[in-house]
Amino acid sequence: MKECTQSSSGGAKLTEEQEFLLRSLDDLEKEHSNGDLDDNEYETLRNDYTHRLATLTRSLAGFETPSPSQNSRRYLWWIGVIAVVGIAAGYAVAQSSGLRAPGEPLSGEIDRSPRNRLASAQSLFFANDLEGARGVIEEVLRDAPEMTEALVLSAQIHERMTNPLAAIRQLDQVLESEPKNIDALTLRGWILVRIDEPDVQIEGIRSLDEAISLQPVGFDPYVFRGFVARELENDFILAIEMYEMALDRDPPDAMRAELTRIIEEMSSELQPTAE
Amino acid sequence: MKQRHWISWFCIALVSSLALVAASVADDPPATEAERAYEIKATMLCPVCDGQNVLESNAPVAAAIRAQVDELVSEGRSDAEIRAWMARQYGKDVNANPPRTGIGSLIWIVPVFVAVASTGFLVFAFRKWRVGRGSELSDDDVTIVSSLREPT
Amino acid sequence: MLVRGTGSYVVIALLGTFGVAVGFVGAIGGVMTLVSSLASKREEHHRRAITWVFVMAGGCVLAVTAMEIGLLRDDFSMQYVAANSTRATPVLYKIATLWGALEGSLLLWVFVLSVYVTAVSISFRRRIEDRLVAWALLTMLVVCVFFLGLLVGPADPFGTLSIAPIDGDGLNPLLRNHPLMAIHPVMLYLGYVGFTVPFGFAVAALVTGRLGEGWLVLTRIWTLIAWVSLTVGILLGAWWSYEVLGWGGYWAWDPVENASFLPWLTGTAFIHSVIVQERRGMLRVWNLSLLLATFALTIFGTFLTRSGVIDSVHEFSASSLGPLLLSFFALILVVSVALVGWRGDQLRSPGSIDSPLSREGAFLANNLLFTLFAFVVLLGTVFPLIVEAINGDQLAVGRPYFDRMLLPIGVALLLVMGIAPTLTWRSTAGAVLGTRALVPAAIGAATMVLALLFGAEGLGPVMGIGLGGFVIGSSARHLVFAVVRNGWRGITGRSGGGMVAHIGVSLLAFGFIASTSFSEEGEFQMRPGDRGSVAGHQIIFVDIVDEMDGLNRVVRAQIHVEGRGIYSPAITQYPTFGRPIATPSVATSFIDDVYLSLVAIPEEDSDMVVIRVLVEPLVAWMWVGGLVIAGGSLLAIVPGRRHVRADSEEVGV
Amino acid sequence: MTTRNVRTVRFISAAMGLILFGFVVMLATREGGTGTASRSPLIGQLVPAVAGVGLNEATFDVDDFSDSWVLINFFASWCVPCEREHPQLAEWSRRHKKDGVVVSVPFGDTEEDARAFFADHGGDWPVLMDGDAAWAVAFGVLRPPESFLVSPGGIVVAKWQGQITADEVDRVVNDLEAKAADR
Repeated sequence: MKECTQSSSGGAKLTEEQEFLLRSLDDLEKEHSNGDLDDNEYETLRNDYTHRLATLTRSLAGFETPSPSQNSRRYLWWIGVIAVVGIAAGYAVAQSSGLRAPGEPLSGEIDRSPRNRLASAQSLFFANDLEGARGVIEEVLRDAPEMTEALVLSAQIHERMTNPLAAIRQLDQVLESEPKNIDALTLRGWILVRIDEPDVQIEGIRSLDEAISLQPVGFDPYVFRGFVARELENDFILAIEMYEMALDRDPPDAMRAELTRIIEEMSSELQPTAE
Repeated sequence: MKQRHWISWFCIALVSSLALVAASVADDPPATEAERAYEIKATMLCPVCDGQNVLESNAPVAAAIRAQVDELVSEGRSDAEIRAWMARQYGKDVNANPPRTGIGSLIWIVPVFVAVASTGFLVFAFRKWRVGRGSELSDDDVTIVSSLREPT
Repeated sequence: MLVRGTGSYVVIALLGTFGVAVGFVGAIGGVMTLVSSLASKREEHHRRAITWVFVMAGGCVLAVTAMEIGLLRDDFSMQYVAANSTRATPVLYKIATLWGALEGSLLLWVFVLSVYVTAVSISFRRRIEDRLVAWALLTMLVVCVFFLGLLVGPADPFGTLSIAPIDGDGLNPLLRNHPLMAIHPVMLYLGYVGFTVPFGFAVAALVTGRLGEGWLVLTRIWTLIAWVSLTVGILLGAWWSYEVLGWGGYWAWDPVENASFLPWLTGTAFIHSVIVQERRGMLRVWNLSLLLATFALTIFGTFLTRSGVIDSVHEFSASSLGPLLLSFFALILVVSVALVGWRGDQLRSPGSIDSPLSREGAFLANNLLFTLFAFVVLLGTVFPLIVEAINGDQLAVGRPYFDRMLLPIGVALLLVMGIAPTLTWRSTAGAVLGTRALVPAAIGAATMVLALLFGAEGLGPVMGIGLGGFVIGSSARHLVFAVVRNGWRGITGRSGGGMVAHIGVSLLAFGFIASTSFSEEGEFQMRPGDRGSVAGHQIIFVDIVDEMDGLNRVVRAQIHVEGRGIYSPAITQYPTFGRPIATPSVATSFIDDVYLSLVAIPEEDSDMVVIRVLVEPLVAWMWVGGLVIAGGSLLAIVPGRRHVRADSEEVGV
Repeated sequence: MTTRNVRTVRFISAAMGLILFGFVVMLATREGGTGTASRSPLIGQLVPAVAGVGLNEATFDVDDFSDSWVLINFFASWCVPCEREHPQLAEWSRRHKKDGVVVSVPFGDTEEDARAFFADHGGDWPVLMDGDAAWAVAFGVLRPPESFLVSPGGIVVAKWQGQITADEVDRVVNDLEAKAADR
């Protein structure tokens, strides 16, 4: 063997190949007896090695495969197809995974988040598209049934669509999880006081008072409470106090004018009695 | 015997696909503001700390970005707007996700292209290799080999 | 300031310089001997190179010893010691400071390289007259010359200071607060450097034109040793990040992490595809290219970490080594490409494949996937550089990219890994596959159902877990049959050990998937006595300890994790280091880890702390999986060695 | 072997070689990662809103200083260069008693520490807490110290990363004033 190694490189190569095949056969038998190979595998591999070894030993120099003459145009066609498919797939992946610039459409999960949809429901509501707002908010509530802001907005929509019962139910749901939710307390009170039933109205006033006791930053509860004080309780002093509190809280100009007018009216009515 | 295998395979396939469907249904996209902010912070790199993201880094600038992301999210800005704002302030390399357009999109396209092309190449190679020499074992082979192996 | 630096101490630095010089001379001597005897075809002179190898190894041992003595004896007249160690550093970290900074890490590199080259010389001493072995040794020695050359000139670790400071500056605090830092780089280097050996043999095979399978058998064990070291090194690095960095993760797709991962990927591809070549004689060009690429990637990684080209957490301070390492990298590329181009025509393999549905088909798929994986990682790492070179844009490529691109590849790899052991060589009939894969597939499906019951969700994670179960099933099936037939020796050998390693990979995959997909976190502002809860774990903030440790202010929070005990994450303000460093504390169990870290250093005299609590399920299984992989690889090595030794004796006779 | 095969192998290795060559050239020609230079999209823009109550209880609004120079300095008590540049800020503030004001904004720092820092090092100019880090992000501050010079009229004209000196700032001030005089 040593002699062979030292002979020409081609000979060395063949010898090495032969050595390797012999070694592989030994290995194979060891592995088979170890149980690493099952009988089937062992047999196929042994036959294969044996055949290769025999072929080599017979020194059949040209065991190369006759390379099948390929139609080179068809070959190119295939390459083209693969390239096109590859680039298209790559482009698709880039489009679905890459970072988007602002303003690009299809901003993925973001626009579908309940919070975002709630915002669009709010804008629809303020634009007085009650049907549209209700459609959106119902979708939001289906995905996030516990979301308090959504519940409150939904109640607002119901109230505007003169369905006070549904509104109250949803507000109660909010208050169950967040007993100090000012918006819910205010709206609940406001709905209740307008139902012509003394007990219910008292409950409504209690609700409004609770909202005010939390010292909200918005003006709504004060306006409502003032309204109640003036129209239901005839308590002008409390009404004026409430309206003034509302004025302190930066209401829109139209309301400011209206409130100032009412306050003046009430004070002028009060004055004679006071004197 | 064979019949029973088909039944077992059918059961396995059924159970697996049901499990996978259940798994993908249970997975929901970020819903709350906190989850959105978390996503943004996790995919934004801290500009001074070499590869750590804003969520994990305790560098002051990361804290600043975190606070601002929370702020912007609660203002109702979209993810894309927030990312664009941070990229304007700190450079495009605060975004850990490469863009999908322009030259940056190559990083998505090239690997997919390579994958498709190399799979295609392998399919060709298989076809070529298959036309290999027949390797039926003859008795002659066995005698040659056994004579070779005897000395060792 | 105390002046010291004359007298006995400076001797140590001199000793080190001398050692490096001896090593350098030894390497050059070996190269020259081999070149001259190869050129003059005098095989009997090859043997002389071994003597030079011993000289080189002796020099390297001397240099490392000198450095360690300097570190242990606080010899601050040595620049390296003064810059990277302090008197107060504990002994373990003093020893580890050897590889804590640039010059020392290169010294360790050279030391490991010399150990490998010596081991190769000894184990091949009987075959040294073979031109293949001589060329392999020559290649390795050229690599030695390059690295020793770095130590002689541009990265001299034994520079001295004329005035020795009283105390040194100390290491970056991140590098000296966990014992893993002492082992992780050593394992990593054992892996990195170990690939020099198969690289040497690959070059030798190409140069001598002996492209048959002989050289493969010779390098099998070396490749496996390098591979298992690299695997363990990478995992220890991940573990270290997890235990120390404080963000609860272990892998950030940082350029330097990628640099260590790339050779692992190509190396893994190689140890699989090499089996195809051994069995079927195919893929010769491919296997050689994989080895050449693996080595080139280790040098590329070294270049990335030590040149400052890419910003990274793990980067050594930018140095002048960049151009040198880059030139060496270019040299390797030129040599590799030229050799493959030159010998390419002779690399045509005699083997053939009968059916894609066969063991060799699975190995091919495995290789395709691993190469793709490596390509994606490489592209992601260097893409910002490419874009910047083209249009000056600054882009970043981070986790979202790697997650999106690598997840499908990883899932496909698991699938192939599960199917492969049930396939036979040459071709597999559908019925056979149907029988063999049935139980593993059932186990996989059961794992998925189990995962769902435990609250897993998401298509990718659940599919990954199911495939992990499938892999375990098919590997275990293979092992059970082997053991039934052959007793406990059934789990040894390349296939037995390989199957054990595959089980380890599945465990690792479970840990990885669960901890990345199902972790929960919470952040609490707490005063002593406050409670918090994350993912069903109650934590109670018991007390705060605010103390000075030397000049450092250490704030330690004592936190009771219900059912686990008291843990104390800390945060330290080092006066010499800008922002405070948090040291997390982890309550580990096989079900989940409760990871506690302090977010910011509390104001003085305040007992309010901000605690980040992360609950990560199954993380511990990643480390267990790593251990199993290492064990499996060792099982694969042990009998293999016996074979080779028997063979070489046989050939020697 | 067929010549066709030889050609294929040579062709593929030549192509690989070319790609790798380009890659190495790219790496070789890249400058080392020196970090982010002082590129700021803010220069030439209107100064972002900076207003609030300072640590010394005085209110400050950058809009009220539209006829003087404003030097906005982001600092931290733990940052050494900040400590070193502090006397320079004082010096600049002294020079520009009439036509300029320094504003310090702690970045990555607590109010208490910032207060202590000013108690130790002096300085009578406004120090504003950047509550939710809105200003730091608006100015794109990376690490302290960072300073921004706002010209009369409220345009950001310069940005410095790292320690500054009064002279350095004044060079820009004088330059711009000279230009304005020319016009």
